[in-house]
This record gives sequence, C-alpha cells and structure tokens, in this order.
Amino acid sequence: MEKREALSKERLIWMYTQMLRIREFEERIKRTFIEHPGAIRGHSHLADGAEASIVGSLATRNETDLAMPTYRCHGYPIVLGSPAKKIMAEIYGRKDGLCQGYGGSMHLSDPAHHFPGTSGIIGQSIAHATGAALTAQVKKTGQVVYCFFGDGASKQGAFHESLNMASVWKLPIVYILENNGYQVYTHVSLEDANEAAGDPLSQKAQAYSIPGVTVDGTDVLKVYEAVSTAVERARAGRGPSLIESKFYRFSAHGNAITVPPVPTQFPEHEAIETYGRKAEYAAARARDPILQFRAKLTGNSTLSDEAAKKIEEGVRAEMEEVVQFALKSPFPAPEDALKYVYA
Amino acid sequence: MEKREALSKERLIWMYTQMLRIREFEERIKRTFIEHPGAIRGHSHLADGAEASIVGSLATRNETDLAMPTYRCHGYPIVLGSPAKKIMAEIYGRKDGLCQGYGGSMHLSDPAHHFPGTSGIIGQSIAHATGAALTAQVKKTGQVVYCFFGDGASKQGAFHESLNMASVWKLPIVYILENNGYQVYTHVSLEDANEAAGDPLSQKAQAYSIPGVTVDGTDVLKVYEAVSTAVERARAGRGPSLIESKFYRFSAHGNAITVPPVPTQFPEHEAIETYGRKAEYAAARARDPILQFRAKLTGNSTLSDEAAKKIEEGVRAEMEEVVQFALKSPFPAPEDALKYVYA
Amino acid sequence: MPREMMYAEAMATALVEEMKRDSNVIFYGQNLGMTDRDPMVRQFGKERVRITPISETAEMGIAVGAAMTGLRPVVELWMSEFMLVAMGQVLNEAPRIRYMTGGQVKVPLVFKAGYGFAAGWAGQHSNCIYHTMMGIPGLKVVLPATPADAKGLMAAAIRDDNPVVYLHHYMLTIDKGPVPDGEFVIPFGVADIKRAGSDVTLVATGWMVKHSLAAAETLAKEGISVEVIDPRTIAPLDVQTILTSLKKTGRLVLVDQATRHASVSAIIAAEVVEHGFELLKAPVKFVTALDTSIPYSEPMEKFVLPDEAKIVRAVKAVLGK
Amino acid sequence: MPREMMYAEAMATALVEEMKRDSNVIFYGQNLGMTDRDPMVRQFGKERVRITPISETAEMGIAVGAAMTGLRPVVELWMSEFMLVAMGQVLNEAPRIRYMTGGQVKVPLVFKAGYGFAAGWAGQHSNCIYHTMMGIPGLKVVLPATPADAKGLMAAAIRDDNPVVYLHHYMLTIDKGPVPDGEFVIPFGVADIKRAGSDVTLVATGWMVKHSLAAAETLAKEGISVEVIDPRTIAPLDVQTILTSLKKTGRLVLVDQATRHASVSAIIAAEVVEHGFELLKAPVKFVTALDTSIPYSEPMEKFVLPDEAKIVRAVKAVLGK
Ligand SMILES: Cc1ncc(C[n+]2csc(CCOP(=O)(O)OP(=O)(O)O)c2C)c(N)n1
Ligand SMILES: Cc1ncc(C[n+]2csc(CCOP(=O)(O)OP(=O)(O)O)c2C)c(N)n1
Ligand SMILES: [Mg+2]
Ligand SMILES: [Mg+2]
Repeated sequence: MEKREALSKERLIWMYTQMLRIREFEERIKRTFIEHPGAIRGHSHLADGAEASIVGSLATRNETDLAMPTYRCHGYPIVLGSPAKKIMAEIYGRKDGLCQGYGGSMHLSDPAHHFPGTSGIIGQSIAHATGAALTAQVKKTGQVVYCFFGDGASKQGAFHESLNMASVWKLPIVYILENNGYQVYTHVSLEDANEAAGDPLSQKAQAYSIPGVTVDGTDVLKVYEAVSTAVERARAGRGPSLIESKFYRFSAHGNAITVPPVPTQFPEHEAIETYGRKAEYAAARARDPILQFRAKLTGNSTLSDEAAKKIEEGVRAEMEEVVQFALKSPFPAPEDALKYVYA
Repeated sequence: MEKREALSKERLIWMYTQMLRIREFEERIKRTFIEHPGAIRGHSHLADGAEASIVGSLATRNETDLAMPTYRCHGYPIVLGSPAKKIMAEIYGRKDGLCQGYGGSMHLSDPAHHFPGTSGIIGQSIAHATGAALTAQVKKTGQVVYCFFGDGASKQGAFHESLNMASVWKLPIVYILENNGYQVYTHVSLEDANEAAGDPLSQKAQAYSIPGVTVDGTDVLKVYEAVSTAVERARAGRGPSLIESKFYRFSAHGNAITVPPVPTQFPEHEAIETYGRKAEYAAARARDPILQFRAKLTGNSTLSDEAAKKIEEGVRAEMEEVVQFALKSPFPAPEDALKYVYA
Repeated sequence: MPREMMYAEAMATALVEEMKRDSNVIFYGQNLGMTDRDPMVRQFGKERVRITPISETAEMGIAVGAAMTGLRPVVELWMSEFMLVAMGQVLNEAPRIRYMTGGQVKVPLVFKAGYGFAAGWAGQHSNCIYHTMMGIPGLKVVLPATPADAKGLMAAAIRDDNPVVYLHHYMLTIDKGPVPDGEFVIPFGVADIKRAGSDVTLVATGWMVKHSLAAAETLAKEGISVEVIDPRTIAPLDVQTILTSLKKTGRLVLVDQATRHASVSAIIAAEVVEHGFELLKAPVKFVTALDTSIPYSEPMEKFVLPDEAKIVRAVKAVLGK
Repeated sequence: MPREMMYAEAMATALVEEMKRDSNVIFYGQNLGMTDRDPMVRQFGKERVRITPISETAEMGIAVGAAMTGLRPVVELWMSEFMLVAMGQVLNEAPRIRYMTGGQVKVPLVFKAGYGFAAGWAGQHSNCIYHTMMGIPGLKVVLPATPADAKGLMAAAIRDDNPVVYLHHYMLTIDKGPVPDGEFVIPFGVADIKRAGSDVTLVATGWMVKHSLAAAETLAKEGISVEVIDPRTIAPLDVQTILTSLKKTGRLVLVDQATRHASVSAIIAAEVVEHGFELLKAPVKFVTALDTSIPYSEPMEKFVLPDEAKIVRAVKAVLGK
C-alpha cells in the first residue's frame, strides 16, 4: 500500500492540543469531586493516559466516520468536536448536557458529531459498533466505524461473536482494544490467557482470521500509523482488524463507589492501592503520552516552547469556562423524567 | 512425551463394536419414526457419522473421567456403559428411561456412568463442562473432562469465555470441537471466519494460548492419538487443549420440526435438500468411519470376516431388544410431573 | 379482500410487504437465506437478507447498533429461550438507549421468536418467557394469536420506532384463518374481543386463546356466556377493554401458558385489583402452567399445561358452579 | 448474643462461616482475591477463592457444572444487570437440570448480586430485575432488607441444595443493625413482620422496607397503624402471612422499587385477589417506580422512584383519607 502523506504541522499541533484538552478535562472532573462534592453522581471513568491512543486513532477519521466507545467515553467527543461544556454539563446532570442529564458520564452521546452512544455493560457496545458498520455496508455510506473497548472486555462473549461476524461479513470496522493493564482491580495477567502465557492480546485476531497488531499506545504517531492501515483495509471492503493499543490508565478505574451521602472521589491507582506496585506506576507516568509528544514536537521544532505554553494556557482557560458553564447550567425538571421513553 | 503403548486386539475390537452399537442405535431411532409414529416427540439428533470421533475420544478415558456432550448425546452413554435400553426408553418418554422420561433425547444424563448431563442451548454446556473440570481441580480427583460440542457452538460467547478461563486456570479438560460441516442448514463456510478464510477451526486455540489441532474424525485411531495427547497434558496439570475433529453428519440435523399431530421423521441431509450437493454427500458416505475401521481391522487380520459378522449380528440383536424394551416400558404417571422440581 | 392463510405465512407476508415498502428494513438470523435460490434472497438480495452464526449476543447487539444508525433490522431468533443467552441486549440495551441519550437516538428493530412449543421439546425449549419483558420501559411486546393478528402486528412492529419483541406461538404455526390483503396494520395496545359474552370475562394470549375459545364454545352449550379477550400486545397492555368487560360480567378468569408467577395473568390481576376492584363479584381465577419445568414425556407435559377442560372448570368455579 | 454490624459485613460473615463449615463451598467472581494478602485468600486459599475475567456466561455456567459435580459455588456478580448478558444460565440452565435429569443431579449454588443502586448510576446499573426470576420452578430468590436477614439468608442460600439468586440492595450496604453471632439460618419462604400494625397491611422488600418503616413511623404520629411485611424471599413467596395480616386490616399497600409490571407487588396482588379477595375492604394501592428507565440527573431520578412521601400518600388513599 502506498505510503500515506506526512501529517502537516497544523495537524500535529491539533493532535497535541486535543491530547491536552482530554487531560485537562479529566483533571477538572477529578477536582470537581473535591471542590464540588455531590456535583457528579454515580460512576465516572477517566481517559488520562489514553490521550495518544484516542487522538492517534481519531486523527485518521474521515469526516463522517463513527466512534463507538464504552462508558469510559469523555475523551472521544472532545476530539470529535462536541462542545466540551455540554459534555461537562451532562456529567454534572444538567439540562444543557449532551443528553439533557438523562445519561451522565457513562452514557454520553452526540450523533451530530458522529458519536451514536455507549453501553455501560461490558462488551455490549462492541456488538453495537459492529451493527453501525453493518449500516455503513448496507447503505454504502463509505463510513468506517471505530470500536473502542478495554482489555477486560475482550473476555466477554460479545467480543468473540462480534469479531467473527464482522470478519465473515467483511464489515468496515476497526476494533481498538485499549489495553491499559487493568480491569478495575484486576491486572490483565490474572484474567487473560494470552497475557498469562506471555503472548500479545492481539493474537486473539487469529480466531477470526483477521490482522492483529499490538502498538505502543503512548506514541500518538505509532497509533496513527497502525490505525490508518486498518482503516484503509476496512474502507477498501477487506474487513475488520484488531489493534491492541497498550498504554496505562493514570487514574483509578473510577471514583470510589459509595452510598450517598458518603462523599466520593478518585482513590489511588489500583497498582499501588491493591498491589503495592509503586515502581510500575512511576514507570508508566514517566512514559506520559503527552510529555512524549511534547518532547518530539519541540525537539523537531514543530512547536516552540512559547507556542506550547500558549496552547496549554488556552486549554486551561477553556476548561475553566467549561466547568463554570456546567456549574451554572440548570437541572432538568423532575417531571422531564417522563420524556423520551418511547419514540 | 514417551510413546504410549499400542491398543490391544481386544480393545480394538471393543472400539469397533461400540462404533457399530452407536450406528445401529441411531438407525433404530430413525426407523422408530416410521414404524411407531409419535413414539418419539420433540427433537432428536443423531450421531451417525460421528462414531470414530466419539469412540476414539472416549477410548482414552480413565475409569472416572467425565463426558459432557450436547443435546446430540445418544452416542456417548452407549460407549460409557449406560444400558442402551434405558437410553432408548428415555427417548420414548418412558418410566424406565435414564431420566424417567423427564429429559428425552436432548437431555440424557447418567451420573453413575460419568455423564452428568447436557444442555439443549448452544454453547452453555461448554461452560458446564469447564465447571466439572473446576471440581476435578479443586477436589484433586485426577479426573479429566471431555467436552464435546459442534462447529456451530464455537461461535457462541460461552465457548470464548470458557476456553479463556480454562486456560488461565489450567483446568483438566479437553475441548473436542466436532466439525461435522454443518449447523442445521448452515454450512460452516457461511458462519465461521476461519473456515471462510481457508484456515482450520482449531486456529481458535490461539486466542487462548493453548494447543489446537485438527484431526480426521473419521479415523478412530487418529482421533485416539490426538485426544490421548490432550488428555495427558490435561492430567499433568498443563491445562486444556482444543481438538477439531472433522467428520460428516450422515443424517439430517434432526427429525423434521412439525406441529402435532403432523407426523415427523428424518428428511434428506441438508447438503442435498438445501444445497443440492449430492456429490459432497456421496463422498462423505464413501469415507464412512465404520467401513474404514472394519477394512483396517480385517486388512491387518485383527478381525476375521466371520468375527465381524458375528459382532454385527450381536449388535443388531441387542438393539432389537432395546427397542422392544422401550416400547414395552410404561409411561410415567401424569402427576409424577410434580416431582424433582426442588432438591 | 381477506384470504385464508396460515399463521406462519401471514407473518412472512407482512415481512415481505414491509421490506418492499422500506429499503431500510433488513432481515437476518440463523439458518435462513442459505443460498441464492432462497425466495427472500432472490427478492431482496444478500445485503438485506443474511444468515448468521449461532451468536445471539452479536445478532441482537448488531441489530441495536444498526437501528441506532438508520436501519430497521428484523432478527429471526427462532425459539425465545435462545434470547436468554443475550438478554441484556433485549432488556438493558435496546430499550434504554433512546432514554439515556435524551431522545437523540432511536432504536427501531424487531426481535422475532417463537415460544411455547408444547410438543415434547422438554425443559429448555417449551417455555414462556414474556414475563421477563414486561415492565421494561422502552420495550414493546407482541403475542399474536391468529393469522390476521400475526400479519397486522408484524407490520406494526416493523413500522414502530421502538424495539419490539414479536413472539409467535409454535403451536399455532400451521393454523389457518382469514387475513386481509395488502396494507393491514394493527395498532399496539388495543385488545381484541375474540368472542363476545356476558357471564364471565376471560383473558388469554397466544395458544391459550384457541383453548379458551374452545372452552367458551363448550360452555355456551351449557348456557354459560364467556367473553374472550386477547390483549395481543402485553406491552403496552390494554387494561381498559378488560375493565369494560368486567362492568358487564363482574367475573374474571385469566388463562396463561406460563407459570403463575411468570404470567401476564398476574399482571392483569394486579391492574384489576387496583382499578377494577369494585367491578369484581368473585375472586379472580387463574389457569396457568403448574410450577414445574416442562417435562418431556407426554402424560406429564399435558398434566402441567392449561387445556380446555381446566379452563371450563375455572369458568364454572368463578360462577360458583 | 447479637452484635451491631453493617449489612455488607453480615453477608460476608455468613459466607466465611459457611466456607469454614463446608470445604465444598467455593467463592469466585470479578475483582476479588487479587493478591495473597486478600483476607479471603489468606483464610481459604487460591483454590477456593478465585478471581475471574469479565465472563458472566462462563462464571455462572462454570458454577452450574461445578455444582453438578459436587462443589457448592458462590459467585459474586456485583450488579444484577450483569447477569442479563448470561441470563440463560440463571433461568434456563441452573433451575432446569435437576428436573430434566429426573432428579439424578442437583445444582447447589448461589448467584450473589447487588441491585437498585439509586445513586446516579443511570439507565443500566440501577434496575430491579427480580421479576425475571419469579415463576421459574427450581430457582429460589432472596432479597434481604436488614443486616440480620442478610446473614441468615446467605447461610440458608449456601446450604440450600438448589440454585439460589441472592440479591442484596446497594443502598443498604452500610446500614447497621443487630446480627446474631454464630450459627444463624433463616428458612426460605417465611415472611418477616418488620412492624406490627392494625389499620393497613404494607408489603415491601429490600430498600423499600426502610422507606416503608419510615412512612409507618410518620403515619403512627397521625394515629394510623401500618403493618409492614417483608417476604424476604420472593421464590418461594410467603402469601399466607400477608393474608393473615389482611384478616386484621382488610387494606393492602404494595411498595416496590421496580416498575409496576416488573414488580413483586403485582405477583402479590394476583395471589391476594384470588386467595384473599373477601378480605379486601378497598382496592389495593401500588407504590412502584414510574414507567421510565432510571435517569441520571438527581431531580429526575428521585421523581421516578418510590419514597416515604409517596408511601404515606398511598396508605392514606387506601384508607380513603
Ligand atoms: C457485563 C458486565 N460485567 C461487569 C461490569 C462491571 N465493570 C464495569 S467497568 C469494568 C472493567 C472493564 O475493564 P476494561 O474492559 O479493561 O476497560 P477499562 O475500564 O480498563 O477501560 C467492569 C468489570 C459491567 N459493567 N458489565
Ligand atoms: C443459543 C441457541 N441458539 C440456537 C439454537 C438452535 N440450535 C439447536 S442445534 C443448532 C445447531 C448446532 O450446530 P453445531 O454446533 O454445529 O452442532 P451439531 O448439531 O452440528 O452437532 C442450533 C442453531 C440453540 N439450541 N441454542
Ligand atoms: Mg482495562
Ligand atoms: Mg455441526
């Protein structure tokens, strides 16, 4: 396949900016639990550590391609162009939220920005994404579907059934297995037969006779390359691929699960809290995808330190506005609960 | 691993006899639909064509090893030593049946003969068999579990989830995928990603980092060899294996599905009825596992033609008695239906 | 101009007509459309008529995702118990998505399955699991009892913008009845009075409607007039028609192939005891399956299931006879 | 000698005591027993305490197979909705096997899961799905409402030779109450009168018992005496205790966190309208969740769920006040 053209300077800076926006957005979520206890209910799952994987993947999109992530879904719409303030307002349960407060953190949705929705139930959205790819194939829209899910989800039957069908039907979909090393408290080596045997999780692709590759998910350009190849294959009608994107979840799985009115916030990462693996965690932080990319861009002078600072300040300012917007947004009326049950 | 000792003449003849018993039993089922309409209700699934695979597998058992098949379950208990007349009586819905008429053809069970039971729902018994292997491991019984299921079942989520867990836990189980070419009307190539790509179904083992082999399921000795290796591995505590045993289902999937009182019996094989593949079917019949084994045994004079005839007559006589026993056995009393709901 | 048609044929006719009408309707499932000679494949092509592996979670989950993005899938699931291996898609995905997205995304699909095959299919293939699908806001559930209903409700299910579970009864598959030609859509939530009567109100669905009508015929000969009501859809459930009938009769018999605590009958009784309490002249009588799994052997199977004789006894009992 | 204990602690205590008592009891599930430092692993070892992948079909199916062959598995499933992706094992495997084998094989296991987490968990994590498990012969279902019940019912569930679904309520997790020390087993099918009263009979389970007791307290100040009954197990269901109470009160209020058509309340109403019709002086009143999925935002979530005020109103309404 012919070499694809290099990314423009503007595009590279856009990618860096999106990575920063995701990180800063998630930092503000964590701060919210401390500064505004009770403002966020239920369970929130953050994308810090996944920035290179998310941005490197979505940077390969055509305008109308769809993204179908899981309940850990804040990062994708930020990149897809959903207004960050509406995402935050949704997580705060406000009327101005993406879903008017019906869905919350786990159930973001913005079809106008090519993000149909999520499932909070492991593996189920893999089948939904595969169905979106079926629509693209039947309606010949030329779309490719980006299906994101975790290492843990690859042990759910829905993963197996969906990938087999997508392969038989040659559906235009790319399966991006985000291997962040853990499913809640469980290290992948405790539950995955490939990992336990020292094999890559991408080996699961063999069961479906599709390409399976493992990529460094902390290197945004490596992710971009691997996903581009899979997307070209999908768009050419040659069917799905499985990409194992390996990175590290920087925050705990989610905010601590408490019974109201007991306040909740993000505990220590499970590597430390459960396993006492301080060194593992420190090593992962040292390979921060944002620091890596910043170093590369400043190193090859795509980006000057001042320019970088400007971007960072801009992102901080944006997310401050985002939080203020969400805090000021009204709550839905109680009786609004009766809407949207049936179409 | 050191070469295992050769099978004794007696053992080889025992194996041949069991293959004949399965075939004759299933022939009598088919005749029952014609000679005694209504005697068999619901749905019956036959093992003709699978004789070498079943006997070659079970011939490797230790005394207490367990067999966990699917709804297509007549063949296994015949080999395990369950009285054939009780199997037939169960299929006829009689009080003397293995399950006193509660289960029928799809739900045979004979724990006394190391056959705990089945499920009529695809894939579910793969998980049950894996659980039986967990018992063997936890209780250190030294047992190995033989889990039999079809090509179609390998696309059910339960298959994926069970094999991953069995591999991580190194459970003493052998997964025998009976690839008989079809799931009801569906040829494997229409639903299996490996087959569609020209790969063997045993490649699915890669997803679990366990051994996966494909064996000629019409050659009882090849099956015996492949399964023996997997059993030794399982018993040694080294975990599960996946064996794809390839053979051909000689009868239609099951008796035709009709609404009573419309009579039912076995239609033509789907290869012919649905696909018009007369040649495929004829070629498969030409590779009849029983004829193959008979030729081998008589060829190397393990068995004389007269001895073979004697065995055949003996089996025919046995199964005639079996049918008569089942026909004479009384039906359960209606109110017996209230028993066995709770332990 | 109605014409005689089998129940199964009526369903198929509606599916074909809706697929002609709307190119967004697709149809797939296990063991269908195997070859190019298949009539559905010939008519609609392999893009819109597809065969699937035995993968209910993916089959139904793919339908949800396809519906979220603009198709209107009809999934053939064969026996309703097969849905249980993937029940999350039916109860916790399809019906929740529109609500969770604040009305942004709709999920128009049909899960079609047969049920209640009381013909020696034993413990895992003969059940009635519709109770699991009641009280699930966002989900609609249909139980046709006649060829005409089978057609009209299938058309309505496919045109509905919500997830619909269409449950046809295996024992009715080859029953014949008059079916209107061409466009024929039965609105959901409208019960059908299958037989008018004045002494007792009887409510039944599916195969039980057939048994109940037979019982009503027998009872008529004894001068007992039974009104047989078929809700046709259990979500939404038309309670009003039942209450209106009770104004006349004051006596209620509920017939259900499911066990008592898994029955639509129990739900109807609950509605009546709150909204029709004053109308009742006597305790409600139930005729349901006994509390066992379904046994294989015929004498035991018959013993546990409702039949005409049991219904006749219940009607007389509710009349104090 | 009872001692104060949290609901969650009480469940755990029973599990530990039963595992000490019977070496055939094993415990596994997701995200438990990660390391050798884990207290359960330290006490019972990695053979009997196991961590699993996110594979509910295998987790529950393995339990069925293990139970068929001599173990007594207790499976931690966390949230009850997670069972839906593998509901066939719960409704169509575990409870059917003993019957289908003609009594040859028993399936002693416990599926433990939490439910009803009305704390902003939104559409897919806050539901009550117990209605799906009622009317399934062979299956037992437990809904503890207090720490003492949590312990005594867990012990009974583990000792039972049948498949038992043990559903604990997330909102009660840290509630404290007196729990008997040592051997303490509560028989299934015996309702508990949580508060005696004479004017109105109120039946509730789980978290709704707490709300109902608060409402009863408030109403007592107004001179209205409410008898609060907690069935504790919904399969088997103790209808007799409810009927006995109705002999006194003649008025029934049913409180349920589920939607009306997915409620235990509907099943109870059905039993009462057949077996207690003459005892009723007024229509039965229901206090259930409204017919929506559970919304995320707090004002909407509160609006759709039963609470003390709604219960108080219903009790007054049933008294015609
Ligand atoms: C069927 C099901 N089982 C269990 C859960 C509880 N759960 C929520 S998130 C999660 C971990 C998922 O891990 P992974 O797939 O690796 O994704 P990550 O959270 O690491 O991004 C689990 C077990 C669930 N939501 N659904
Ligand atoms: C979950 C589920 N889906 C569908 C069915 C219907 N069904 C019964 S047997 C069968 C075919 C199975 O084929 P295979 O696994 O190849 O086994 P074989 O019958 O060929 O031995 C199907 C689809 C079922 N029993 N369970
Ligand atoms: Mg993970
Ligand atoms: Mg097959």
